[in-house]
Amino acid sequence: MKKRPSIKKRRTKNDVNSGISSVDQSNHESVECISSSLSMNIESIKKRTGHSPDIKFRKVDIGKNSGMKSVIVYVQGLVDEITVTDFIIESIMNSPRFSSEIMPQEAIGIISEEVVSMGGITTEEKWDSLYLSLLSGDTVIFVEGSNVALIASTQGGETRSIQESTTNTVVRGPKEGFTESITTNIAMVRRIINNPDLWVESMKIGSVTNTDVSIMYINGIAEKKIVGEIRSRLKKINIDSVLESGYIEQLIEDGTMTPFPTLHNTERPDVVAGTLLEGSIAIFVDGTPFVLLGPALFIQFFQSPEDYYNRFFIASATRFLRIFVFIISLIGPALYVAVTTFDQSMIPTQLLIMIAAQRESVPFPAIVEALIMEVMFEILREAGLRMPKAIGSTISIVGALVIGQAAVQAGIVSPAMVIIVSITAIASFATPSYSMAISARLLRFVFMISAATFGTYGIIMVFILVLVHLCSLRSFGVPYMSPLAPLIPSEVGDTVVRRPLSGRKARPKLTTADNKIREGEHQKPQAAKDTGMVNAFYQKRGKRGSK
Amino acid sequence: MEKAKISSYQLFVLMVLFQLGSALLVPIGMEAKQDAWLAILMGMTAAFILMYIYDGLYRYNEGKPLTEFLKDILGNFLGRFVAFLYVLYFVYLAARVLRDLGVALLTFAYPFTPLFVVNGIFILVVIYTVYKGVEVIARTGELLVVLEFLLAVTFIILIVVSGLIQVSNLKPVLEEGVLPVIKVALKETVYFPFGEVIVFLMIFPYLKQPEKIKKVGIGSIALSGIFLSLFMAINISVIGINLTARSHYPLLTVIQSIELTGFLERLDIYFLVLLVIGMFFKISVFAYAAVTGAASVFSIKKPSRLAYPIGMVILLLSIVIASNYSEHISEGVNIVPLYIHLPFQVIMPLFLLVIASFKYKKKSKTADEK
Amino acid sequence: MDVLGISVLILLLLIGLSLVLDLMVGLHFRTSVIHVFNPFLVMEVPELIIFFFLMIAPFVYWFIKKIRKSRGQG
Amino acid sequence: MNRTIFFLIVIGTILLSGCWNKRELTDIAVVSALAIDKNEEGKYVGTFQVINAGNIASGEQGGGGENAPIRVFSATGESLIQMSRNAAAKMPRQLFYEHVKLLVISEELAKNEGINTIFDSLDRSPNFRITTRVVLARDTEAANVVKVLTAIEKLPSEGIIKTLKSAETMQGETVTVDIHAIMNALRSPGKEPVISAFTLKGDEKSGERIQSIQSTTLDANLQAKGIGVFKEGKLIDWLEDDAASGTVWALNKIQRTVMTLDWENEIDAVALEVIRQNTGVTIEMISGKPKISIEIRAEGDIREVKNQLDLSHPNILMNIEKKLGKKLKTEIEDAILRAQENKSDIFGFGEMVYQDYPEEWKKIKADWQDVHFPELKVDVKTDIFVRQTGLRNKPYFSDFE
Repeated sequence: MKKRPSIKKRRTKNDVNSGISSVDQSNHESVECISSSLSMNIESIKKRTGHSPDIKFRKVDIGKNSGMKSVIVYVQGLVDEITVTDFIIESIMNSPRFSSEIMPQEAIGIISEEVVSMGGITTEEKWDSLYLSLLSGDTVIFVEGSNVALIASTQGGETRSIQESTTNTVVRGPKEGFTESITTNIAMVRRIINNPDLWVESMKIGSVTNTDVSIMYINGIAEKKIVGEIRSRLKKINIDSVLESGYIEQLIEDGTMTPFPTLHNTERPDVVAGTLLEGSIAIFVDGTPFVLLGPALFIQFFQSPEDYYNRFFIASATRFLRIFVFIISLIGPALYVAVTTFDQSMIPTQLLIMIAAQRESVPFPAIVEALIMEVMFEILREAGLRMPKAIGSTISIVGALVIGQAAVQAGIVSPAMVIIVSITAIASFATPSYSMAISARLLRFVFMISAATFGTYGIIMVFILVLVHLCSLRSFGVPYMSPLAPLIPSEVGDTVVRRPLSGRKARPKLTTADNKIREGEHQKPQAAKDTGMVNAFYQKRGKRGSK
Repeated sequence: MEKAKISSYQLFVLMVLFQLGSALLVPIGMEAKQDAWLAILMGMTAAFILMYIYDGLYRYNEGKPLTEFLKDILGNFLGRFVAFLYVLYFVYLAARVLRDLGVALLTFAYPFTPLFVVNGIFILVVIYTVYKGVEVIARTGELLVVLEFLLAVTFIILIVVSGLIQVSNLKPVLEEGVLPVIKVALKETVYFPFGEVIVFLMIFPYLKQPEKIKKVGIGSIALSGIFLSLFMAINISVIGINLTARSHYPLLTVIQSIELTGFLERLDIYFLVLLVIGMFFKISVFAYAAVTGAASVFSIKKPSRLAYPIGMVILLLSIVIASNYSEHISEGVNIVPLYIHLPFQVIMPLFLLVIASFKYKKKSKTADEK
Repeated sequence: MDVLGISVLILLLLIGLSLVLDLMVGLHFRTSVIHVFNPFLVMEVPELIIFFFLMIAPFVYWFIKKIRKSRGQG
Repeated sequence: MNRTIFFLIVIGTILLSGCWNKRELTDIAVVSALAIDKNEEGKYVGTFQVINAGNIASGEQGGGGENAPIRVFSATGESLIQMSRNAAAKMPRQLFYEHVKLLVISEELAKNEGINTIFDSLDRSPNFRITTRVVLARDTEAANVVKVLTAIEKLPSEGIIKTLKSAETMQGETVTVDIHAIMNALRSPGKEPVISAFTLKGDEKSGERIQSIQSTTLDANLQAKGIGVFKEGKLIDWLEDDAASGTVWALNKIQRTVMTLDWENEIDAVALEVIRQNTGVTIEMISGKPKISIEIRAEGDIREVKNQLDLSHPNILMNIEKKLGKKLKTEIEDAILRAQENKSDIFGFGEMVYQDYPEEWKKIKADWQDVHFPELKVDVKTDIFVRQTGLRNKPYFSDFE
C-alpha cells in the first residue's frame, strides 16, 4: 500500500533512475538544472551514473584559439562513434567561427546553428531529460560557463540488420522482418505506406527501463475511439519495466482470464501495413521485433499474409484447411478417447475392429495412453525449442524413434494413437499464429479430460463452452468473433474464405472510421474484347487453319 | 436490463434455434398419425396469430421486457405477481427441456451415467452463457446455426440419396377428415414449440430495430414450422407412423437407419450434436428470461447474480419433476399444454392486450385533451 | 442472500407445481411426494460429491469474496 | 589424496555388494495364478500358473499364437511353504508371487479341511498381495482351472477375473472377493466368508492345449457357477440363481443386474435392468435382541416387455415398480432364511451389531452363529424405481389385436 504513491510521484517527475538510487535522491533534487561549471557537470554525471566506464567524457577546446572549453559526453556503444568524431568533435575543434570575444551562451547557439553539421540538435537545461537522451544514444555537449547543454542525435551503434522473419515465413511475399530497433521498424512500415496520414505517436513506458513505445495508425482509416482507447490504456500502464511487447499486450488486453490472445503480433511489416489499412492500430515496442496489432479478431489468427498474394481459390482453400486443422488440433486426441471408451457404436465396424486390435496389447486405458503421448509430444516440442539448433535435429530423431517406433513396438502405445498425436502435432503447427496455436495446446488437454469423463457429450459441451467464451470476448470493444458473430455479411468474404481482391470494396465496418472505400469500381479483371494484340502472323495462320 | 443490443438477424436465428430445439427430436402431433406434419403446419399457422398478439402487446410497451410492462399494465403489485408467475413458467419449462435432454442422452448413449451428472454438466455451460448475457447467446447462435443448418442439409441429402424415403407411408392423407388434425394442432402443436416464443417478450427490448419484430417473429415461426414439418414427414415416410409414434426419438431411429457406401453409417453423432445444440439454446433462452425476469420482479440490480442459483433450481427441478420418463412425457402430453401453456401463452397475453389497449386509448385521449 | 431466498422460493413453488401435475396424471398424493424425492435416494458417491459441490460452490465463492474484501480494507 | 582413494574404495564396496534383493526380470518367473488341491496322501498340491512372457509379448512380433502364454507346474508339500520350496526345484527361475492375481481353492479342500490353515500362511507371506482374488473350483480340481486356456483374454488368470467381474456387474449372482475380505471374515466371529466358484465345462485335457483356443468353440470352458458359503472355515453350502442373487443384494454388492417379472400369465414378461442401487442396513436392539432392517433402493430402465403393456402410462410403471419390489423382497428374505438355516452369518450382521452395540455383542458373541443369528429378525424393505423405458414407449406389437 505504501509503495504505490511514491512510485507515482517519481513517475510524474519523469525521473530516470528513480528505482535505482534513492540514496542520491536528496542531493540530486537540489540540482535539477545544469550548472554552468563544466567540472561540476561532469562530476554530477559521474556520480549519477556510478562512474560507469562506458560513459565517455571528451574534453574539447572550442575553436582554435577561443580559449573556451567544452565537454562532449556520450555512451559508448549506443552512439555512432564516427558521427561523433567526424561531425561533432572535429567541427567544434576546427571551427574558425570562434574567437575569445564570444560569450558561452552565444557559443551554444553558434555550435548548434553553424558548427555541428548534423540533423537533430536541441538544447536542454534539465538533468532529467538530458539523462533520457544521453542514455538513449544522444551526445551531450557542455560548454564552460553555459547552463544549457546541446544534445545531438547520434543514435547508432551495433544493431541487428534486417533479416528474414523467422516466425511468420511465407513462400511468396516480402522476406524482410522487423528488427529490435523501433526506429528501423517504423521506417520499414513507412516505406510500405507512403502517406502523410500514417501517424505515429510515441511515449515512454516503464519507470525504470523507459522503453520507447509507439502507436501507429492511418488517420482517417483507424477508428478514433479505438485509438483513444489504446492511448489511454497505454498511458495508464505504471510498471517498472517493459522488456518485450508481451508486457504491453498483457497490460492492455480486455481480459486476462482467457486462453485466447486478444492482440495480434507479427514480425512482418507487410502484415502491419495490411492490418493498418483495415483500421487496426500497431504498437511498436523498442527492443523487440514483434509488433502488436489491435483490435484483433479471432479469424485474423488464421490469416496468413500470403493469402492475399496468392490467387483466391488457393487462398480460400488454405484458410478453410487451417480452421479445420485448428479444430483437429483441439479435439483430435479427445475424439479418439471418446470413441474408444464411450461411443464405440458411432464408428464403422471395420474401423472399430482395427482400433480394437491395436489397443489389445496396450496396458493403459485410452485416456492415459493419450495423455502419455501428448505430454511426450509437449516435452519434445519444448526441448526442440530450447535446444541449440545443432542438437535440435537430434531431438527430433530421438523423438520420432522413441514415440513412433519403439513405443509402439514395446506395446506401450497403439499405432492409432501415434497417428492421432502426430496429426494433432502437425495440425498445431499449421496455425499461422503461434499465440493461437499455444492456446489450442492448452485447451486440447481440457478436451481430452472431458472426453475421458463424458465421451462425445463432454467434447460437445466443452466445445460449446469455448464457443460461448469466444463470443463473449472483445478486443478493444470489437467483438472477437466478428464478422462471423455478430454477422456482417459483406465481410464474411474475408474470413473462412477469401474472396477475389476485386470484390473487397470496403474496409471492415467495425474498425474503420470515415475512409471505408478500398478500391474503385470495375476492378474485376476482364478478358480483352478484341484480340488485336495477338501476333498478326499467328492470327493469319489461325484463319487459314479454320478454312 | 443489461445494456445490450442484438440485430434482427440474431433474433431470427435465436428464435429458429429455440423452436427447433427439442421439437426436432421428439415426436409431436402424434395423435394426428401420418398427418402429423400437417398438424405441425396448422399449428404454425395458428402460432402466427399468437405472434400478432405478442407483437401487439410489445407495441404498447416498447423497450420494456414482459416482466417490466406487466407492472405498467396491471399495477405494481399484481403486475409483479403475474410477472413472477411467468418466471416460474420459464424455469419450469427450462427444467422440462433439461430433463428431456438428459433422458435422451441416457437412453441412447450413456445409460449408466447418472442423470444428475449429465444435467449438471449441461446446466453449468448454460449458467456461464446466461451470465455472459443476451448478446453472447445471440452471437453463439449465429455461429452454431451454421452447424445446425449444415447438419440438417446433409441429413436430408443423405436420407434422399440412401433411398429410404417411402412416400406411401404418408398416405392416406387426412384419413378421418381435416377436423382431427386441426384438433391436434390446437391441442398440442401450437403450444409446443411455437407458442413458447412468448419467452422472447423478454428479449425483444434488446432488438436494434424494434419495428422488425413482427417480421422476424413470423418469419422464424414459418421457417421452423416448415423445417419441423419436413422432418416429421421424413420421419414418417422412412420409419412409418407406427414406429414414429412409439419412439421417444424418431429422428434418432431415422438417422440410425442411414447406411451409405459402407462408411456413412452409424451417424448417431448427428443426433447428439443436433440434440445438444438445440437444447442448449432452448434452455439458455428460458434460463436467461427467468434470470432477468426474476431480477426485475425482485428489483435486483445485477441479474447475473441470479444466474447460478436459478441454474441450480433448474437442475434440481429437472431431476425432481418426475420419477420416470413416462410420467414426464404423459404430463408433457396430457397436462402441460392445456393447463399450463394455454393460460400463459394465449389467455394471459390476450387479457393483457385488452387491458393495455384500453389503458393506451385512455392515455392517448387524455394526452389529446391536453 | 436475497438471491438465495428467491431461488429457494422458486424451487419450492415449482416442486409444488410438479406435485399438482403428478396428481393430475392420476397418482396418489403419497406416491407423488415419494416421486419428488426418490431420484435423490439412489445417488452414487461421486454423484453426491458433485451434488454437494454444486450446492456449496456459491457459498464458498461468496465467502472467499468476503474475506478478500475485508483484507482489502485492512 | 589417500583419503579420496579410501573413500572411493568404501563406496565401491558398498555399491558393488549392495544387491541382496536384486532380481532381474529375466531371472524371475511371474506366477499369475495359484491353485491349491489336496491329494490322497493328505499333502497339498500346488499348481503354479507361470507367465510365459515371451509369448505374450505384443507389438510387431505378434506372438502368442504358436505357443501357450502360460506354463503350469505343480508341486506337493506338507505345508504351503514346503510346497513352494519343492516347486522351486522344478523351475529354472525364481518364483515371483507379487503378481499372483488369482488363488483357486479346490472344493474338496474347502469342504474337508477348511481354508483357515491356507490363509494363515498366505497372510504371513509378504509376497502375496491382499488384493489377490480368490475363487473356488467346483466339480473339478483346482489345478484344472489354472491349466485351461481362455479365449480372447491371453492370460487365463486375467480372463477368470474379468469373467468374475463381468458376471458380478451384469448378472449379479457372483461376488468378487480377495484375500483381505476372506481373512477379515474368517477372523471375525460376526461374519462368515462367501467365495464364488468356477467350474470347468468340457474336456479338461484338451483345454490345456493351444489348439483349444485356436478353434471357434472352446474344448474346455470356464464358467462362474454359484457362491460357496463357509462356516468356521469350511464349505457347507452352494448358493445358486435366486439364492445367489438375493445374497449379493443383501451384501450390497449388486452393481447391475436384470430383474424379471411375470405379468398376467406371461413368465418373465418385463425385464428391468438395475443400474444403481443403494442398500442401507440398520440395527435396533429390542429387549437385548438385535433386529436388522435392510432397506434397498434401486433404479433402472425397462429393457424388455413381452406383454402389451403401455409403458407410457405412469400408473402401469408404478405397478411394475411395486411388483418388482415385492419380488426382490422375497428373494432377499429367502436368501437370508437360507443363511439362517446354514447357521452362517455371511452378511456380517454380527459385525454390525458389534460396531453399533459393543456391550450387547459381548454377551451374544460366543454363540452368535449357532443360536442368535438363526433367530434373527430381519426386516427387508425394497423400493424399485423405473426411470427410463428405452427408445420406445410401447412394444412394437402393441397394435396387434
